[in-house]
Amino acid sequence: MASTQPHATQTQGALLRRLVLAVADRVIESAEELTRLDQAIGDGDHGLNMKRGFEAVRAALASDPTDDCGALLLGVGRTLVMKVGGASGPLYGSFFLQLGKDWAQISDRATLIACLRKSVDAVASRGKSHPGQKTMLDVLFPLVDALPGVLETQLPDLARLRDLAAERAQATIPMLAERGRASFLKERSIGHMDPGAASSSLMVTAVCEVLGEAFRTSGALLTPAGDQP
Amino acid sequence: MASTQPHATQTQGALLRRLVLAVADRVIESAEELTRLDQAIGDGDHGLNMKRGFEAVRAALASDPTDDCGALLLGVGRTLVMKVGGASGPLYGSFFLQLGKDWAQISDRATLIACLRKSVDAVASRGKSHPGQKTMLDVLFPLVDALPGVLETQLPDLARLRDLAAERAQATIPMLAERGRASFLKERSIGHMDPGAASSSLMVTAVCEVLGEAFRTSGALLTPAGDQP
Amino acid sequence: MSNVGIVIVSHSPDVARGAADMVRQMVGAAVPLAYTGGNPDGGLGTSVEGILEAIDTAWSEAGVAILVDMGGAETNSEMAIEMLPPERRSRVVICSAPVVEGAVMAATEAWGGSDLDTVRRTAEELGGASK
Amino acid sequence: MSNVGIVIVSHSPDVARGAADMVRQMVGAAVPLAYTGGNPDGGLGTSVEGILEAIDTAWSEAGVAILVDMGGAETNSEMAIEMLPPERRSRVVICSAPVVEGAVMAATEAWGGSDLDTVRRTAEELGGASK
Ligand SMILES: Nc1ncnc2c1ncn2[C@@H]1O[C@H](COP(=O)(O)OP(=O)(O)O)[C@@H](O)[C@H]1O
Ligand SMILES: Nc1ncnc2c1ncn2[C@@H]1O[C@H](COP(=O)(O)OP(=O)(O)O)[C@@H](O)[C@H]1O
Ligand SMILES: [Mg+2]
Ligand SMILES: [Mg+2]
Ligand SMILES: [Mg+2]
Ligand SMILES: [Mg+2]
Repeated sequence: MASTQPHATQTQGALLRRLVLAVADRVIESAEELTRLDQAIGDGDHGLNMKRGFEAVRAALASDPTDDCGALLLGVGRTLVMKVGGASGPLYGSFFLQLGKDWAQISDRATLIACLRKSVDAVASRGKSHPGQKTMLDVLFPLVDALPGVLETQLPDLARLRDLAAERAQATIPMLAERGRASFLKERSIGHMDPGAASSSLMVTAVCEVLGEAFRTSGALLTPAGDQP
Repeated sequence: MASTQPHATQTQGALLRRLVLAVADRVIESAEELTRLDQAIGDGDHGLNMKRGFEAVRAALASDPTDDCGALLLGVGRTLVMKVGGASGPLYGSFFLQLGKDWAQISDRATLIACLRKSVDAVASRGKSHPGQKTMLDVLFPLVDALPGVLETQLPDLARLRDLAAERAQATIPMLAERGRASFLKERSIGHMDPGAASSSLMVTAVCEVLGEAFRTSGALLTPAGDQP
Repeated sequence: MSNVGIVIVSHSPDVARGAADMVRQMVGAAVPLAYTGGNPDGGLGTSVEGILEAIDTAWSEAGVAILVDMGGAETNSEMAIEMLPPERRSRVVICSAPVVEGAVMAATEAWGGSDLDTVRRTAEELGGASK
Repeated sequence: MSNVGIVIVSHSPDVARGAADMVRQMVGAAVPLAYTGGNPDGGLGTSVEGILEAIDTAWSEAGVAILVDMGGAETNSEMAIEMLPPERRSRVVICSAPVVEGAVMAATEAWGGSDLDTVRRTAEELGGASK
């Protein structure tokens, strides 16, 4: 699975592009579902917001054929920040901005995990929030916490990650919202899935699908230095 | 100076009409001055507000030839309430509504004074305010306080009332506003005359002019029961 | 019992309309809602007649909570309430709350079927600090 | 030194415009003022790009105070501030205050030449109770 650096970089850029496009497609095709969730406990725009943002991401990727993963991620972050139009824009945007900024430091699975954790921390500090408040963080944090275990094996158990995301999104249903519009509903926010948790889960699912496919067909590289567990 | 009740009532209705029209004319022709005062320490609409209100009063009086003083005053109050569009509408409106409601109880100068005091109290309770806060109350209260002295003599010293009103309006200049828009300026409200104090003074001046004229030419009656000091 | 109605009173017709849009986005048609802004000529200010109409439009047996922006809007709303028929008067309250944020909070509370007092309290809990 | 600038950020373009009208009525042109509302498509929401433009329009050497209505408006404004050139970043604050009432209060304070901190504090003193 080792490869020369230039090849790795190129493969990586292409893979990252595929990942982002898969996430974009999944979010866009799920817009109505996300909006429906936000109608129940928010202002009903999460699907529209995410669709606007990821359509812009798609357009930006199409017009900029960069292979530089850091630049690509920064571009995704900036586009989401500028185009989403709701709180989720700067939140997801901060994830991608932080990851893009740190990308060059990733040299193995351990640094990959550390950078992803830092990116999730960036979301939390943007939102002045923490897990347990019925937000996207209730998916993102458990996911990052699970990464060391999942990435222990040479072939990561992506199905476990995907299931964990779905399960954590489900677990927001009985929670009481303490951030965002849903918090206005107090007790009445209980019994509904958080829209941001749902979109996070969708995005994780898309990522797992693409990565699983990539592993099966070509032994994709997760990190610039090759794919060292 | 005594007269029969019907004559008194008729004379009274006509006099009241003349008073209200004189007040309306004075306010309308002073709109720019009042607006200028409100521009300095408020939102610059007091002149426009009062003009709108008193133009409507003029129109209402023209279309309703009632001789009933109580009804006439209630009509003025209602019109100001509905048409002024600023805080001054319900404030001045409450004065006229209260006076109209109590008019029938006025039987001599003492009850006249008591009713006027009650009407000024109605303004204060509408505004949740009291004299000393740089408002119209800083003219209205001293005026009512001066009435017993002024009305002691058979021929009231109207010039004294008029001068007192002007002086009390001037005295709002060094005051710090604690009510209305001007209160937003805190210390910077000092050094400017309160627009509502100015309009109150104008209205008192108009009333004094008409009453003075009426006393000189026909010995006008202030109260339904005749004009008993 | 029907949901508490919400009335938005601003000096600016635009603010009143926009705040109502934000309320509708949150609660749809489930809460009786009306708004009024501008003096009787349409300029910045408020109109007792406009407020009376808005109370009528948003009328609910559960009562009506009014959100106002400042000074004159409050005085004119108090005046309007006093001009209501006595049986309605006691079921209308003015919230000491920010007009836009308070309207969204009050409507969200009303949407849940809370009574007038709870709706008012929820809007009033909104200090400047809560966003 | 110039007066502190005021930026109004609302989810609703109408609220933003109307609040700006109310500010202008109080302070005329003496205070740099800009407003923005609506998501990048013009629907209810806020736009970081719109906020950055508004900060630029209302820019003052004395700094800029931003008034926001709720959640996303605040998060997007914080994001916008971080995207400013470093020399501007420290001279922009978001007020924890009601968007409409706070804008009028902040602008009135700015009109008097107060510094950014005083302008912010004046807006933030506005609890829900003060009208
Ligand atoms: N302060 C916050 N911290 C973390 N997540 C948040 C916060 N505020 C909102 N969210 C997330 O964003 C989602 C709503 O996004 P969206 O509807 O697009 O924005 P808005 O709330 O501005 O309409 C919520 O479901 C929640 O997951
Ligand atoms: N609470 C109050 N009590 C007494 N008078 C008040 C009060 N609020 C405002 N006023 C008076 O009303 C005047 C302003 O009237 P106006 O400009 O027509 O209304 P607005 O303040 O709504 O624009 C002030 O100058 C002051 O005299
Ligand atoms: Mg939303
Ligand atoms: Mg939204
Ligand atoms: Mg005024
Ligand atoms: Mg006004």
